[in-house]
Amino acid sequence: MPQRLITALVLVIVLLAAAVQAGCWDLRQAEDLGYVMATAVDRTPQGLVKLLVQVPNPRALAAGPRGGVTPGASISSKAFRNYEVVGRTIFDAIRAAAHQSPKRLFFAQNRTVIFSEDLARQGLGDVLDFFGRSVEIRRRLNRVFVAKGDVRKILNVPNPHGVCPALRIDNIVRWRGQTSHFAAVPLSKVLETLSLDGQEPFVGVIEAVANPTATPRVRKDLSMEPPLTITLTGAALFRQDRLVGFLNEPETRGLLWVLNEVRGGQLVVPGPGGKGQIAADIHGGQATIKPELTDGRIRMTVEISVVGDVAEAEGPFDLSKPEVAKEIDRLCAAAVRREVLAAVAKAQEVQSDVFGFGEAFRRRFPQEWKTIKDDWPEIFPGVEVLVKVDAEMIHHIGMISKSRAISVP
Amino acid sequence: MRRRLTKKLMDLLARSKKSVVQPVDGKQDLGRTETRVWEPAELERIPLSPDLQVNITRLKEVFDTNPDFIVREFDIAGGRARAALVFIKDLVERSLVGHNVLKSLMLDYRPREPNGRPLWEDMKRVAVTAGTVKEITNLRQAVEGILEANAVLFLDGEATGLVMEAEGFEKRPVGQPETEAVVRGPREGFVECLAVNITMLRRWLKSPNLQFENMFFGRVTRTRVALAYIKGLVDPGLVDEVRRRLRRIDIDGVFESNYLETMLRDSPYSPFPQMIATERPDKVAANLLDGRVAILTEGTPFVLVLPAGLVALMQSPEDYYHFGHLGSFIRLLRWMAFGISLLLPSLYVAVTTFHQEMLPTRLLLNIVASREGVPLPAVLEALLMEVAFEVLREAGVRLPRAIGQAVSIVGVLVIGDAAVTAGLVSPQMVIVVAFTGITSFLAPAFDLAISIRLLRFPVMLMAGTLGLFGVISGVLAIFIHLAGLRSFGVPYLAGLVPFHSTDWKDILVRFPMWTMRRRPAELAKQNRYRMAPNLKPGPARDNHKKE
Amino acid sequence: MALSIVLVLLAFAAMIAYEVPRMLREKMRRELWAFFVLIAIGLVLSIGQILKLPLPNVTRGIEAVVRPVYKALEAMLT
Amino acid sequence: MREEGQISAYQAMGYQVSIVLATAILFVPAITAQYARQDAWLSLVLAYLFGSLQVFVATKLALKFPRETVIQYAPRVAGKILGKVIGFIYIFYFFYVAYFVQREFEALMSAAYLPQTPIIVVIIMLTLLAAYVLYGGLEVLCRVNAIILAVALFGLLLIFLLIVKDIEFTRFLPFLENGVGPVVLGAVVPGGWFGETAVILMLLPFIGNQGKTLKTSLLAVTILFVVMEMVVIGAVGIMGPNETGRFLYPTFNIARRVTIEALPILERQDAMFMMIWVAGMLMKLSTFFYAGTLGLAQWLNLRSYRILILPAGAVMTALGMQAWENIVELKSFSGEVFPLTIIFVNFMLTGFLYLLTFLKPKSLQGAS
Repeated sequence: MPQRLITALVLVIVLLAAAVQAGCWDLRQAEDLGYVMATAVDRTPQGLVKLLVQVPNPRALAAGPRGGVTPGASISSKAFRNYEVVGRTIFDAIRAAAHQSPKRLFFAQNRTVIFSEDLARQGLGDVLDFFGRSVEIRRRLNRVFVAKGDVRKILNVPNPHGVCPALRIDNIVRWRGQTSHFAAVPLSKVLETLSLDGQEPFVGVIEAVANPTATPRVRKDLSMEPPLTITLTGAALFRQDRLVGFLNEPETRGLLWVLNEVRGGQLVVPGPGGKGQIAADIHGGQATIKPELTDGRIRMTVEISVVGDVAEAEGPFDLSKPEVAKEIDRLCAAAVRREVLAAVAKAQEVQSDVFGFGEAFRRRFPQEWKTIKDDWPEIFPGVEVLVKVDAEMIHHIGMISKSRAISVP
Repeated sequence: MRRRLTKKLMDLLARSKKSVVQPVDGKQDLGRTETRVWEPAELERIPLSPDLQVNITRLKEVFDTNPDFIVREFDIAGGRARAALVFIKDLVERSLVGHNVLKSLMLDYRPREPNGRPLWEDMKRVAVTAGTVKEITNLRQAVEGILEANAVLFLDGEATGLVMEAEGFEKRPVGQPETEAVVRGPREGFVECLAVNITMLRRWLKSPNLQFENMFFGRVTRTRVALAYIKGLVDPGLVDEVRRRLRRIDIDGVFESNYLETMLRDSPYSPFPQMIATERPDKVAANLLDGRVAILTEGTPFVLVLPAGLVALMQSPEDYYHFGHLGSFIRLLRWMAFGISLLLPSLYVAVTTFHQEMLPTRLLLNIVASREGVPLPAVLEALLMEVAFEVLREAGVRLPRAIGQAVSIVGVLVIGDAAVTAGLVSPQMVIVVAFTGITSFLAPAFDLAISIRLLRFPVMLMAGTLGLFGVISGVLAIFIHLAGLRSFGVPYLAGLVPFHSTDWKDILVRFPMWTMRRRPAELAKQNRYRMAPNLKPGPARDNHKKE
Repeated sequence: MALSIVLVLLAFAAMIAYEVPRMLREKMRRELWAFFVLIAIGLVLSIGQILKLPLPNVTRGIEAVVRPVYKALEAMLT
Repeated sequence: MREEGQISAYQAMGYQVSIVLATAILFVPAITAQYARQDAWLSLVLAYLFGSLQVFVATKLALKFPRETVIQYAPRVAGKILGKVIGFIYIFYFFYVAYFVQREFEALMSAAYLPQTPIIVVIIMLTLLAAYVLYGGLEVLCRVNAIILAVALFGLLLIFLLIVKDIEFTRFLPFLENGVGPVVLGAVVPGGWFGETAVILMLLPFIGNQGKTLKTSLLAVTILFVVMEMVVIGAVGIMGPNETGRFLYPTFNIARRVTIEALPILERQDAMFMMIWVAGMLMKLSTFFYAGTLGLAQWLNLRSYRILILPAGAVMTALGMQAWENIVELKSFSGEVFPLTIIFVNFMLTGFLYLLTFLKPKSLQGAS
């Protein structure tokens, strides 16, 4: 038995020797990687891929109050680096970045993918393959955006709350339920929608706008307010993989209503009787699409039920009265309906079925769908869309029932 | 029974070693003075002689020049007969020898004549006031009697001797168990003296069914070992198996129960303990009640309890002394600590060097930031830190308590902090290693903690070469090993696999006492129930009947 | 390549060292035969692969027989 | 020769479940969804019926010879030469599945976790672990399996619970869009896989309470069916049939999707899935490796199968390395060739033997 044990040990040592000899395989130290936090893709006029990746600089983080001889503590360094590289494909560009980056770029922590408007208008298909194929890219965690304006500017706005702008985008997305006025579509959703015949993808829109609170620049100081600020706004509509148009903020919410993606938001409607205004806090909605086929005409009925609260009531009304409550419900329902119809109108205008009406139709009428499948983009603009909204906005009305306007005589 | 067993054992011992000396025939060897070695079997073949002088000379020859070997010759019954008392000076209680034997024989004893009784019989019945006496007939018994701290009495004209209990040497008093302290529960621990330990067990289990079997191990040390079990609860096959394995042992010395443990194990190369070593009598008593067998060894407070699987090793007597919920909580904590202390450094290494995607972004950046400037790869850092930790721990244990504390303070606070500040190690690694070290203290069986400490290193190496795949391979290898392991025929993972639903009441959590009616399924083949059914307490439910 | 061959040889040597002494001791002749036949097959296959020799591929053989059957099934059902 | 261990019918059921689960869970959703699309769940129902039939026949046959494995009684049933040939086909089948498992294992490992590590290292690691199990024998195999299966089923359930909120049931509409044909075609692969439970042919003589074997075997297929339904419904319901069909490993992708916004620590924990799956693959490999080695030892009338473990493992690994050049070949093989081959052995060959026992009742003598 001992001699068998020794043989087994020899075997293990041989294996270990082989392992050491062959190198470290997949071992890579955490600090040797450059964690890409945001990836932006553009196309040069020559048709090459221009890639911009954002990598945080941990050395800037390490310069905390640790004392001692922490290397790098004395050098004040920028919290992130942006690398811009050009290549024939995305992968080519990433590897081209190796000429500049001291760390191997690592994409598993990436959460933001931004395409330039130009590229999106030319079509995403070619570049999306990398994002779908790569093991490092997390389809579900990445949010896809189209940039209005220069991507470089957007990704260079300092983030006073965190390490880099990418994390700021991530956090804005996290609180999207505050307005539901912009889309934040996961990469997985885009890819899945692209694989469907009766639905077109849409993505969020990102933009750098002037910061009204920017401090006049005196000297280079980290604590100053930057001149630009990042904002997410609206949605970009695609036909197949090509950008064809944008939705503004209320229209975006109109789209999100149909897709059951509204997590919350504000709804401002004129008060009952046309006096004052009511601001409601949406809690969520539930929508169903019912396709109908009568005499060769396709009609979609979208039924939405909305639940929410009154957050503000500026005007002389008494919310404790049931009829006032009913009126508010009706007004809110109308507002939601307007949003949805505006979105439908815009989508039909650019022939982009982002709502998945085609899919809904296919599920209900599979045989008929086969005949119209190829003509769907032409048929879609002519589809009649009915929107029925049932709003129930008075769950809570806050701490007071009557507005101050009438409580003071 | 006991004597037969001992004799058999000694025979075995003797046979195994080839006797080099010719058997000695009584008288012709009287004059020999050269040094020679006496084998037990040889001594056994020499009967006691009726001639007192022959016996004395032979014993003197056996004990040779030992200065503490005392032969006290005296006359009894007013000079009617010569007698001798033989003992080793410092092993016996002098007042006992003086009072029970010498005084009573020399001064008080007046043989009542003629009552038809030979002097020897009369003397034994009237004059010897020692409690335990035993008659012997050969030299070996005499020698062994003397060495076991007895006094041996010879009477001229009698071919028998009388071994009288006179033990009297210093023993450590019963104190708190050093390695297994409890908050609530009995505070006495075993000591080095076997007799005291047996007494303790007797006090815990006042049943005639509690059986002890005496054995002696060590050709030279002749260490007394007691096998303890409860008849009717224990599986007789198990006791036979233990006896059979014990009989095989032929060694020159046994100083600690581990000498026996290493020779009794089912799987000698396994790093896992296959018996419980404990110094708590309550734990031993409770395990005997579960149908286990205990081996008590003279000279060590650590008693072996067997068979023991992983489940039994994770149980601590305190689980049952506390309120059930707390007991369960501690038990759960312990299993968790078991996992953590085996895997935490490996998981940390695997995640930070292979699976960076698994960490939340902020945590990852945090780790990266603190690892900037650390010169070693994470695997080596972890290995080094673990080694350093083991060094500190060992130093702390060996040093006197006061210095030990100073060492741990210097080691942990000063060195650790300085290493982090100097950028040699990352603070996260210090946390990981320190926490791992602390969790390993939660194992109720020290042996188990040791095996985990040892296994941590190969798993860490695997993590460093193959990442989480390496970790899971290591864990699976350990699992396969444990699944194949047996302790005295009982599967090591009994309860978990092979699955016994009744045992689960006492594995991850401790169920209330009244639900644990059955003894462990693999142990108690007979007499399975511990208690009467329906013992669940509560307010009286049959009040209405009393009216 | 050379290293791979050395490693393969070492691995097979370790297998032989691990199993054969016991078989010799217990005079398991049949077992020894089976053992060495398997070792030989294993050696030929692994060295052949390292050197990229054109060895017969059993799996390909199975595939050649079964794939047409599947294609027929597929055509039938779709 | 005899293996000394003894197991219970429920432990055997544990194997039957885990050997199919480990590989089927990765490949079946994609292959089935490719053909049957949103009706993949229906394909599974057909596959379940077919699998039950296979395991029923296999168990019935095995129960006629309660003391022997199929290798031992095949010569008596089918005649000396033909019986030995059939025995050899079974043995080859066991190794064939085993090296297929090795390569499947390697395929995902190197694609998703260890792209730079030489694949042979990963394969050898798993094979050595399997060899270690085999040295322990059948009892060790069944104990390890019990733990792993419990953990694996729990893990799968957890993943399923975490993603169930994303399932859209509208994805399963329309029902039977392209008729029954594709559904049947989609059932071939899982049906073949379910038939792997016929490994009971090798395990039966070591089962203590054989009376229950038929029941537990059918129960094993049922458990498999439920779990596979869970996975397929999860995959198709979340990603839609098109995407499911496009993935190499849809289940792995589902595991990667687990996100909870309130608990970001739970994101990207697919490596945990990997760990459970490695354990499952180990069980599958060990079982077939065991069946093959034991069968070979019996076929050659050897005294112990243990001496064959290492050389047989080496041959198996070499065959596996030789068989497929890359993942594309492997996937096409696993979808189009592999199921038919195992159906041939598990259904046709076993059924043939079963029929022969009626034609030659003499062969049953001495079996009890």
